[in-house]
Amino acid sequence: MQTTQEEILTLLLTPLTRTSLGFIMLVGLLLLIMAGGAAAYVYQFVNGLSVTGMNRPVYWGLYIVNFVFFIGLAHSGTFISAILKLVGAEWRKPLARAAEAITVFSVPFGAGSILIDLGRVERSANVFLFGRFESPLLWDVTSVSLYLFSSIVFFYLSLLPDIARCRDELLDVPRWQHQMYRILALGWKGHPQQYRRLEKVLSGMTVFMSMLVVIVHTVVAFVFSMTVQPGWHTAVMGPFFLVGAVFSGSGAVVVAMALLRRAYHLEDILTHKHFDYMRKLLIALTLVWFYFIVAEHLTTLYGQEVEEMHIFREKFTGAFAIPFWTMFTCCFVIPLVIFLTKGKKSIGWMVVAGLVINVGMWLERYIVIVPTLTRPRLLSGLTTGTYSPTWVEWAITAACFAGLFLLYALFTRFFPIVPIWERSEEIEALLHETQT
Amino acid sequence: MTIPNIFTTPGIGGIIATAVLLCAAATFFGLTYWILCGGREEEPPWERMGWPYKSTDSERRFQNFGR
Amino acid sequence: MPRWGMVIDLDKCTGCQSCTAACRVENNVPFAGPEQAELGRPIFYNEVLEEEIHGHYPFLKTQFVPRPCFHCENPPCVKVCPVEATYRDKEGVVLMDYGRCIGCRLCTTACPYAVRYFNWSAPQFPAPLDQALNPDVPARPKGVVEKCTFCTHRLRAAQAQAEEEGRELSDAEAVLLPACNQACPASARYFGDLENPESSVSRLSRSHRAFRIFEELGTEPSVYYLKSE
Amino acid sequence: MTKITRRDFIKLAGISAAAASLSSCGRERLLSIWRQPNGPSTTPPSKSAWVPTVCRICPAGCGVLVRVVGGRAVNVQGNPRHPLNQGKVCPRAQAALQVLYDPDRIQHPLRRTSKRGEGQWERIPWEEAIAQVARHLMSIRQAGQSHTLLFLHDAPPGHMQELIRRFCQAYGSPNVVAADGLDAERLTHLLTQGWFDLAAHNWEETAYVLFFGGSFLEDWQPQVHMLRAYSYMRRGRPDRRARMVQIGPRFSVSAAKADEWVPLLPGRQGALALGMAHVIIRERLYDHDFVLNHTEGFADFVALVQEQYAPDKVAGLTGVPAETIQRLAREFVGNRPAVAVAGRGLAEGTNALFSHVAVHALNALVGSVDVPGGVLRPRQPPFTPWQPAPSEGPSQPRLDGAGSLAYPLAASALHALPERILAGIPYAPQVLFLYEVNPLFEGAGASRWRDVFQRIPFIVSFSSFMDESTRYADLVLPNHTFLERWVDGTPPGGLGVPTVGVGRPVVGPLHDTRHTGDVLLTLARTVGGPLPDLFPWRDFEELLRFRTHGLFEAGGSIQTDSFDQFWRELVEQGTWVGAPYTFGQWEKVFTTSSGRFQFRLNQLEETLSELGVNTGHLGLEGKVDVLALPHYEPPRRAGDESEYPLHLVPYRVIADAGCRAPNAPLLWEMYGLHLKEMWQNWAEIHPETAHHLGISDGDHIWVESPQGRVRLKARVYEGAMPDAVNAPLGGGHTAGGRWASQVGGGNVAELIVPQTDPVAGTVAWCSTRVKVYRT
Repeated sequence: MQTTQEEILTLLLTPLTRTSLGFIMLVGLLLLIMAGGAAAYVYQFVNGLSVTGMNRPVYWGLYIVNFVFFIGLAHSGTFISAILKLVGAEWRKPLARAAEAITVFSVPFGAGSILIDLGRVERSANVFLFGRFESPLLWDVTSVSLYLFSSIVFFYLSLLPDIARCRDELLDVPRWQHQMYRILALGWKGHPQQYRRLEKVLSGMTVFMSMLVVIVHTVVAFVFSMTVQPGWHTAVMGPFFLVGAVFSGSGAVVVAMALLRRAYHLEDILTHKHFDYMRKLLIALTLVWFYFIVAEHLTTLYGQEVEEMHIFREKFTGAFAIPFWTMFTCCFVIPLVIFLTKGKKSIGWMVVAGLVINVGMWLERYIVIVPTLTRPRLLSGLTTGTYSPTWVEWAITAACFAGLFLLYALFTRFFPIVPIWERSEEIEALLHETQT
Repeated sequence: MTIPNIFTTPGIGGIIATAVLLCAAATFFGLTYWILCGGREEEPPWERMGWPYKSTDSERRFQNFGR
Repeated sequence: MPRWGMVIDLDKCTGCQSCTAACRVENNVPFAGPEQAELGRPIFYNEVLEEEIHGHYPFLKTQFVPRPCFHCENPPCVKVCPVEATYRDKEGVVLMDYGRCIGCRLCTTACPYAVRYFNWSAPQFPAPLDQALNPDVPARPKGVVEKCTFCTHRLRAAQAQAEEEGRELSDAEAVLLPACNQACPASARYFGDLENPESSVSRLSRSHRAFRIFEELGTEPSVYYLKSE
Repeated sequence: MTKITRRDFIKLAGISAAAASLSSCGRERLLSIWRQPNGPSTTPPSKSAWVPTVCRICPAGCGVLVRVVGGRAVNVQGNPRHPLNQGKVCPRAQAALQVLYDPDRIQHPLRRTSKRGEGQWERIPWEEAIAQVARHLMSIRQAGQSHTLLFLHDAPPGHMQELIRRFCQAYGSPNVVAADGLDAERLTHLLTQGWFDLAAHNWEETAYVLFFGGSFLEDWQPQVHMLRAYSYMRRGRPDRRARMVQIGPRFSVSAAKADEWVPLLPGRQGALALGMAHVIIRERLYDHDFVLNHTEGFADFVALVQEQYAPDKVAGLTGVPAETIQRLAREFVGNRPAVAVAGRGLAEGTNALFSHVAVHALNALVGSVDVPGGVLRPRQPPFTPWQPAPSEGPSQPRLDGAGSLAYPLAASALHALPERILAGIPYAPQVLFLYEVNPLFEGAGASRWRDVFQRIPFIVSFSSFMDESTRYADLVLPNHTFLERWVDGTPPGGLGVPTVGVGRPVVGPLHDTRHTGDVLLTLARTVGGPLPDLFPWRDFEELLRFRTHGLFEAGGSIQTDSFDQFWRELVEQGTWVGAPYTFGQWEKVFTTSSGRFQFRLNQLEETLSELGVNTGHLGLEGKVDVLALPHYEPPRRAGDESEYPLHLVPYRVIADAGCRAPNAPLLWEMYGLHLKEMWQNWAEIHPETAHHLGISDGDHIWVESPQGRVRLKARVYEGAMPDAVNAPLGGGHTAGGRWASQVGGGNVAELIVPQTDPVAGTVAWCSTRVKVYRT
């Protein structure tokens, strides 16, 4: 049965008015983890990176893995809202904000991971003072910060009318919260003209954002593929990273959807239908991912180039066999099985799939980065060529994830996680009639 | 200053990055302002941006879908 | 404008590691200590690599390969440095600017020869060991990358002196300029100007025994090796 | 053009950024003395002086130049003037700075305040310390017990050694025991050629070298000279590339660099050499002229060799295929000048002397004695002779039994001491002096020296480091490190030409330490008796001036009018070189009674009969008739084969500087190039053996001998013989400094069962059997 605007409105706005005990505990826990991470970082800053498991030749470790992973995760939002909007998939609408939120909140931790990895973070300004554009790192700096910037704006604009709505509807919330709404609403009046312009800008930005998504993650891949190192120096890196990104992103969206649905009783808004769309989308992505991994490794295997094969063997049968095959199972086998069987009916299973995919994708980043580093072309007997992260790295990693969750939780607590205005027939109609 | 130098000279890269971000900032600010201006040409600019913050019943009526 | 290069005769090399030691003393390279060494973090601008022992007992063969930085003409490390903390100076020596390096370690991962080292922690010279530090070479802070400099400080000094005396730096002077060359008991190492066809390095680099490591990568190393035969 | 402006741009940037970095972490201020704002490109060279001196870390005594800036020694390089190393140095010399500036050095005299070895000390003034020693010496002397002074030293050839000898002689003690284990080679030359010294080699001309035993590129005297010789023989002479064969138990660096590696268990060199001799003689390939004109006892030798050492039989004894023996023999005579060299390392077993003799016999066969490219007799520098110190009172036997029934021909038998002292034979030592020696660590079966020390009432150590032995001393009179003191050195072996290195203090003493030479001179003056007259010199420098006067008279490389001028020049150049080597001075080369090369070792026979020693008494298997000929004396092995199936092969790596630089991190960080080990002692095991024992690379294992067991890191290594375990001496300190004691793995010397060569008195490093098992 079709629920009325009233019900939907109350449904969406009530969560913003009360704080459950569970929520407070969650926030507390996340803050605790983050505090741990912060402590670990201070320790690292004082003693230098020697407190990590990194060494020669494994000059990069978890931090860079996290960087790539978070940036990848970020692509969910833009993909769902921007690209699907381009292809006019209407079903995306209620999902859009949940997804974009992931983007906005995970990019900062991606960028942050780089800073954490720096040997002399206090000199990071040098990147602007003396930046050389020849360095892939600078392409990263530019594209990632631009990406962060524009996705925030994109997110904020699409949020604007609903903030105004909160400002006007939620009069019994604490004063500071209401003040916040008032300020953020920028005096939005919901004038038809405003709606029209908003629509224009948003659809304009979707195009821009879609391109940016492609660029950003390709550039992230370039950091590796621009070097001549075996296992990295391949053109497939860019596209593969991109697909991987969207893949893990979409997985994350499923999880987010399910959580919100449960937490804020959005059963009627985020329906099985939506999950089914996501399922179909994910099936496609799983297959594309498989296609890429085969393409990449078959090329290596067939070419039999000595140095490349060292890495290849390390991955398939050597020191990295376990993470590699776990990664393969998590990214391909398990998800596909779930999507084709249990996933059809059960949201629970979809969540499982979503989580497993992200575990798998995190492992993939690890598998891409570390093995190549452990086996440099010119072997030195004095190097162990092994890498085992220390508690410092794990603590900081945990803190990054905690931070992501925290921001997300806080956001959902104070803002409607499902767009209201985009759903209201009046505005639809209004926009429609004025266009004709 | 040749083309390659643009890529290899320290500083220029930083300038490019900064420029890109500033342009983006300007554009985004412009767009936002333009949106908010929608149908409010009569109001003074700062009010279009929502200063001072206040909400009036008139707008609420429009938004309340005949509540 | 000279282009400095090195030639190392693998047939002469006796694997005595005098070069390694001399380099560490000359360049204030800190020792790592057992724990850090265990983790693979010691710094050797000039490490004596050993080819994996091949053949079957008792007919075994191996080879010792002293490995400085190769100071490539087309250095992958310089390309990727975001702040030009590493650069190839006008005489072809790839150097570091410790004051600017942000420690992103993109260069260390980009170098196919793994000759670039990172200061994982602040170098330690427990007093009075710090008294032995070479005044001509800056001590590195923690968190920056460092590498073989072809003993550029010695090079500058020699050039400055030659200039004072109003002459060019002679090949004879250049050959033993870097600390590693000077120490090498087997006289297996040569240093000099590759641009000058008369210099010993360029003559040797044209010998039929000469080869460079990973030519195929197109990095154009300035260090040539002479194979046994 | 843009590039240059860019450089300037960078400098500015560098400074600002460095400033930031400075403020950021205080730790870096540690380095602030030499902090430069920018990369190497902008650092100005500093004004500095290069002070010549002699490297005293190993006995070779290379000439070095030490760079001094503002009173700091900051660099060490070879002294181009010194003929031994000609401007080159080995890693050990590079460690000199870390010896000088070692934070764990002993900084002032110490007196023990707790039980021995517990490490409780009190600082005492020098005068008091010396007075205490003097009191002891005087009281002993008055009791007519002068001979109970035992002076252990490993002083390299030079005037510290001379002074120590002279001091003891004058004081009246025969017990100066030197620790360098090279007497087997010296004795070989004594018996065959009539002089007691290491041989020099004319590598410049050598075309073929057989290295028996030790690793010539890692453990040789003098090392740098050998390294230079190697590259010269390989590439120094266009179209005359020398061929080298390393015969020994380990695929060492030398074996890797040689043209061929012939695996051979220690103690079997003699057999192989004689097998080759057999082939050479049978095929009449030997140098007839030389044999005819310059040797004696050849006939007996031929008879013995022909009868006993046919290649097939030798193949049985050595495990080296008969074909290989024949091929090597033919190569040896085919590429003259060819030299056979017995290792100066730890290669020896209980048959050290006879192995050396057999190997040296090969040189005689091909006439490679005192010919270009052959074995030379080093000429000694013409120092001003000092009148001999008459030792008063009845002459007493030596504690170590050298020159007595026990070790007829030995000069000193360090490793025989513990046994004899513990048994109280022939008498109990009352005072022990330790100079540059650390028996508690380096001695065979090291820990048993602890009991020896307990038996000695008064122990004085002159060590600069609180090493294992010094910890057991009662009194420590720390020596200067060699960069702080007057030093001299005459290279052991190596060059034919007389060579002297002299060095002045490079930097002022860092701590309240004293030149042991000065201390001994002070003691001599204090102890009284004949000593003050025998030691008229104020200090060691004066002593050097006195002795080097002879060099001035001889002229050589420094020609001056006055001695003062000469001395100034000598100190300025750091080295003196005598007249070039002249070949064919047979009266100098063969100082035997016959004036020929002795195939028949008359002197051995005579000595034995004088002392009335029968071969059985010495535990020699050689029958009386063959005893005095180069023959194969089967090595005695400690440990029952069934229980201890493997042979222990200890060896030294080039980065092992022994007790003179135990605490140099520089060296420990390049300790095991071959095995890629740093800061770690290891044991090499052949893959198959390891497989049988279920040991895999990197495991921690116990290596156990009848003497004891130590824990080592197992390294599965193709280059180990299947029935041998190779392990380096050097690591495993429990004292000596923070870095020395951080090196992992036990002390391999603990495993060595102290057996000695019955004639030469040298310790048999390689005659111990072991078993190996996982921890």
